[in-house]
Amino acid sequence: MSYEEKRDEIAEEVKPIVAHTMPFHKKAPAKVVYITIVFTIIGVLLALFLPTHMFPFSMSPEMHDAVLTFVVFTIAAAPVAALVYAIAAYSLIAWRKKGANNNEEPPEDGAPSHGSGLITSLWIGTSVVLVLFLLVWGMAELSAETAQQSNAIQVNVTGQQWMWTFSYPGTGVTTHNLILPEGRQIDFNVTSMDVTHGFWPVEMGVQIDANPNVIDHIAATTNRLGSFDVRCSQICGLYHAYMQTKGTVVTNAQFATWLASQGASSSSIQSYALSGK
Amino acid sequence: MSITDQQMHDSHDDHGHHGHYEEGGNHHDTAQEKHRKEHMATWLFIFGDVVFFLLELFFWFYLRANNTAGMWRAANCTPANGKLGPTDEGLNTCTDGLFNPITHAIPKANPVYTIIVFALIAIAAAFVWFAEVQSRKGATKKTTHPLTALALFFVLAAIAAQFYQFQVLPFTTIQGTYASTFEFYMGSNVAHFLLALVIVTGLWSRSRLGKFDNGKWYQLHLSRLFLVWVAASCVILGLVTIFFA
Amino acid sequence: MSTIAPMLLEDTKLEPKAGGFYRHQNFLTGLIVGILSGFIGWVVSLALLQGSNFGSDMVVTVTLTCWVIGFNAGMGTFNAIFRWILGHDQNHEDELYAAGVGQGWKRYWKYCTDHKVVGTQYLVLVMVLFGVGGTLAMMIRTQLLSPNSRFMSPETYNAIVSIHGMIMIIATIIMVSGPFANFIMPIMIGAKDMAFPRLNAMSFWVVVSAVPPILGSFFLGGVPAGWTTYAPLSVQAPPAMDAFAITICTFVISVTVAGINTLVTVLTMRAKGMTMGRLPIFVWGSIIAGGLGLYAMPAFLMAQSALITDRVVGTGFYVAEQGGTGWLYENTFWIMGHPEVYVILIPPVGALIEIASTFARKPVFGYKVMVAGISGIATLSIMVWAHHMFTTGWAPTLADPFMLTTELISIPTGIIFLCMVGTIWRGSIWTRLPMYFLYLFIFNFIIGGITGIYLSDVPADQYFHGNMFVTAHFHYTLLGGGLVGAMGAVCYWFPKVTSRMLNERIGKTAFWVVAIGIQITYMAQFYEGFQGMARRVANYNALFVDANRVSSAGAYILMAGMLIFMYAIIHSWRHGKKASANPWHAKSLEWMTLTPVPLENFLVDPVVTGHPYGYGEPDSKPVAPEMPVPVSANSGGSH
Amino acid sequence: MKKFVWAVVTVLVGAVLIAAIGLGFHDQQYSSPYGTEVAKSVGMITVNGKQYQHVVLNLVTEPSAQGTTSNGQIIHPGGNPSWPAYAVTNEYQIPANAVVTVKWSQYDSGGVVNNPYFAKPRGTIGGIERVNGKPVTGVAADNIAHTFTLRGEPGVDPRFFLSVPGPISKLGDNAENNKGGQLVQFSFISGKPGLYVWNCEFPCGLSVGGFGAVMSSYGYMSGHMHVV
Repeated sequence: MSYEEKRDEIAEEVKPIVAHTMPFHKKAPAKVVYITIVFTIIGVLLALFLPTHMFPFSMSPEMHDAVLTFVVFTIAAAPVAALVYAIAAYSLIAWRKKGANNNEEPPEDGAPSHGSGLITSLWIGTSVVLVLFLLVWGMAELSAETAQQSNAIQVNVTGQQWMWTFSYPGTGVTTHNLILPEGRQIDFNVTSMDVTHGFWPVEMGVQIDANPNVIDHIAATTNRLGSFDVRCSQICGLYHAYMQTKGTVVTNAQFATWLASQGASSSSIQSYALSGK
Repeated sequence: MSITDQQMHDSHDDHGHHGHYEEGGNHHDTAQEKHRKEHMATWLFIFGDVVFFLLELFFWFYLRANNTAGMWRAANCTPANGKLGPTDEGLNTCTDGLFNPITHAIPKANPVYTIIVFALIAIAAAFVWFAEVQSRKGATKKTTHPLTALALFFVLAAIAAQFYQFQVLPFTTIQGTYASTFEFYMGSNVAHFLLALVIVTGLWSRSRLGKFDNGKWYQLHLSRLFLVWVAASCVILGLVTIFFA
Repeated sequence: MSTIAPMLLEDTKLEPKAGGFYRHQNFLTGLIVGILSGFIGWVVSLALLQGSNFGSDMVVTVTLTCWVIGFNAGMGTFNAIFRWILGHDQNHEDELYAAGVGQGWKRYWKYCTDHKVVGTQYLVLVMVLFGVGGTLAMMIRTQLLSPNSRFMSPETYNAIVSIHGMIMIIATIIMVSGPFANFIMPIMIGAKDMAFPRLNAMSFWVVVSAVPPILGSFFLGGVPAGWTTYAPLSVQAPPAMDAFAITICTFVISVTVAGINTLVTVLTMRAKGMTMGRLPIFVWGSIIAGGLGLYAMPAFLMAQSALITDRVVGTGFYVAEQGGTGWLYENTFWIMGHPEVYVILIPPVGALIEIASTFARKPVFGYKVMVAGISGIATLSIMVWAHHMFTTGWAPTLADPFMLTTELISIPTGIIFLCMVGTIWRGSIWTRLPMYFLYLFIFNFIIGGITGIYLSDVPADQYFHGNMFVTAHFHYTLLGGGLVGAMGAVCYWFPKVTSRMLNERIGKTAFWVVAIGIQITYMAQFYEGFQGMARRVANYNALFVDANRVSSAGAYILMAGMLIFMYAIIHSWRHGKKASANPWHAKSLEWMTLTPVPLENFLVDPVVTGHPYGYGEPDSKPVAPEMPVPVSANSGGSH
Repeated sequence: MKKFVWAVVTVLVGAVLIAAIGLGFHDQQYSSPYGTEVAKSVGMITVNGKQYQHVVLNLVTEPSAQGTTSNGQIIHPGGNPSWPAYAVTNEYQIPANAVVTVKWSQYDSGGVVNNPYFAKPRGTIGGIERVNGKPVTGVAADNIAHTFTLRGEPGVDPRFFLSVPGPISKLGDNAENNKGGQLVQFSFISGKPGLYVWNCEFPCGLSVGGFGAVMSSYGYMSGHMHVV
């Protein structure tokens, strides 16, 4: 039996399922837009009011940038997510069909559309614009953060299993609790004694790995008195979870007093305070 | 809707030239389909191997660029200065991989052995290629068997030469990243050569049985593709070790 | 009709030829030879190497390598190579035997070349791996129930975190590519088997041999370095790390072989009329993921083999004292690691597109755009690896370009969403179980995708990196997206694979428990991330206790859901209602053949005359549900 | 209905199985067979004009984990004989807000500490330790065998910190269990109640940084301090 004969024989035996073209739902797009707007508003409201309750207290402009970026990106992404959710939800509510034979057989077919060039182009165009916005925002923030300020001071950070030690070059002071003066840009020179650690002064909003035999740099500016956490963000073995300590931001006078109490000479404190590049 | 000739032609090649291919194999296939698949698979395997190879080169040049002291240790890691100290607290001792301080300069590898190794594997690949050319011309096992035997001999010689080079190196793996990368390259050569050994042993054994007679050259062809790649990668790695030491 | 190939329809007994020892090889002989070989390797290496520098690492490496080679030798992986060398090529009867003809259930324990057997084997293996990985996840969440938890020591906790991660990565890489790209994909394109049936069996049994070493790592000191095993911590680690690296190297062989096999199958074995423009999206997904795996896996092999040499012969690639650097590992690892994420995700996305079309009774929205989108993701994914390294200190000047490429990925990802919701739009939504998982995927993956945007931005990443936010993000994508998609795929193809219908009432119960469990578990982890909890910690500040308890509670719910889902599968596999050949009245080729699928899949070579999504089209050809139809009988919808 | 009962049974069986595996992982931890060493009260003491309870805690470090202590107890049954260990247990208990005097018998060999920060006593009363009765403000950075470094856990008192170095055995590299001991004595004021961890910061293990092997294995050079 030839192939064509066999195919025709089978085609005759089977009852065709009648294709059903769905009527065009004139109001559907408008309804989806309404739902999208509602979802977007919810998303924007959450973005505006939730982060202040979720993020820890900001101790630096860098942390503030991270929170701001979170808010702005959420607002930018909210309409996209809202639209996808709205289409999915509306389709489910409006066009849900129970199949024949106690839902064993499928319902009649949906609209035989293979897509729309217009919608696809619009969608891609919008994503390109959004991506450009994200990129420009990120680059602007990044260049602002890496800018060197005139009042910067140097702090050497050494990670090792499973401790942080901090030293203030030139003063001979080393400590395991980070003490920083207020209102200064701090240049952290981060290195490691053994494996890779992640230096993360949490409320300062910056993070850099401590790698052996390399000095990594990260800068953050202290703009508030108070204490913050320093954690290790890169798994480093047995006591990784315990590799954390406290940092404190104090006034410049308190800072000088503290350095002196740790045995630093007054001349070294003087030159250290002016050590900014 | 009927099936057009074009559609019929889309996925089925003509079935005319079985004579040029070895019969048998997968019960689903004509010999020609089998050839097409294996040809594609060989190239895909070589593609994966090329990715690995490029990363090997990346390791070499990255470590070379990162280090300025002898044997590619860190810049401050010289016999005169036994300490690595990025900050004033840093007291990492500058050691080899076994905590021994570095006390003397170490010579780099002799390129002669490298050249011998890649020459031997290149000759092996050339013999397989020659066997393929002969088989395409319709040669019998009288020609292919000696040729593949020679290829087998040179693969074995390449392996022996590679192991000999391991023996005579003036350094060991622990002495800096130059030593590490150099010996890693040699290890990857050995892995390639062992794979080549399996293949060429098969070619030799099968040519003895006359499996490549009567124009059934396609396994020789696939083997040749792989062997040429093995030889090429060995030559490139060798030249890198010589000119970018 | 049934006269076409009676021998293939019936479970004909093929008597083993006398003397063919390879016909008696099975899982048991594999185990015996593997253990024996491992034991010999252990004894010999102990005698020769113990006491030398790196002695215990050498012993572990030799022993486990011997196990892998021995198991595969005992299984029959190398038979074909030896036979080829000796010139004893398989004859037709041998091949039928290797394909499992006449061996009943025993063929599932053998080096069986039938792609449907391999697919089924993979399905069971994936379930076992998820069981192991999930159990370890429960350990993690139990430890984190309270600060200062003394449920486990930090050492055990770190080991569990690492192995949970790697087992889950292995399981997710093969969760769709294993079962369905093997069982379903060849049928979808009208092929009789995979291009290289023996390599197909090899890809499975090699993964099997890779599993014991990674589990054995618990008895070798534990891997303390997370699934990423960043050097130099992994160089410092106990011999467990050697076992881990051997598992990876072995697994790489399997994925490479499987990737080559998938690509060659689709490129050379399509039925008449199955042009590339008519391939189902799932097939596109399989070959793109296969190709991407072929690019990614050699990088993993490079990263881990250099790690092995650092540990076993003292090379210094990653050791600062010798001039190496951990950045080299990190780069090589993420050159693998980011494409690998899409190796995991693309096949489930492809399966979900099939589901969307079938259950919305509509053609796929923008077929070509979808294929372009998946290809775009794959292409971009090889250029974004350093976004995992924004905070490592490596090349800060490259932050901007990697930010660009990373954010560009959201364009093709957006296309996938467009095609999914576009397919649903104006469909007739038939709410059978697979469709539930499509909806859950859309819900979760939007969250996973958007949280990825923050991580692509360097200033925000400096807060979120190495933090529970990242953990929640990738669980939303890989579990909430990938695994949910795979569960949808299981529900969708269950009737074809097992010949039975999945019990939808139990399945839907499982679905809702899983869906709720995911949201509770990972929303709480996002919250921990906002608060500033670091990843992979055995102990945490009391400040995080509430979020952690919620997350653990969610994880237990998730566990219950997964167990119910497992019960649904096991119960339905044994007692489910018999499935017809095409229970969903779908139009792609895998539904056009009998259930159970006969050896060589089709009784008559199929000829394809249209794309597989001809729903609702006026000139759509009828579909014959239970017939051995020689044609994917739907019209060529023009597009 | 029956199916749902079975589904619930599956969940329960699965949960029990996972719990059993969990117990397996749990049991292999904190396995010092010798329980917790409790500091002995020796009355009251005044420090800086404030009265505290005074307790004494005994610590021992031995060069071989499989050797015996002076009491004849095997330190780590089945432990690696070439690994050092704190003997005979790694679990200690002290009262909160008390003056703790630690008497530490140090028998192991050593060398250079990674970070000279750990060559000085930190957080002790007066910033000193006594080595064989002599008060010192530190041990030479290349003469250190182990350190006893105690820190507040994340959930308890993250500012609490104590670190004291111990000089190498009088036998040098030929150190033996219970021979050539150095007696290190120091006092500190304990912190808030809670569970603290301690470990050694001297690189007495193998591989990168000297922190492989014994240093990455819980229970030899690491443990808990219960502050009650």
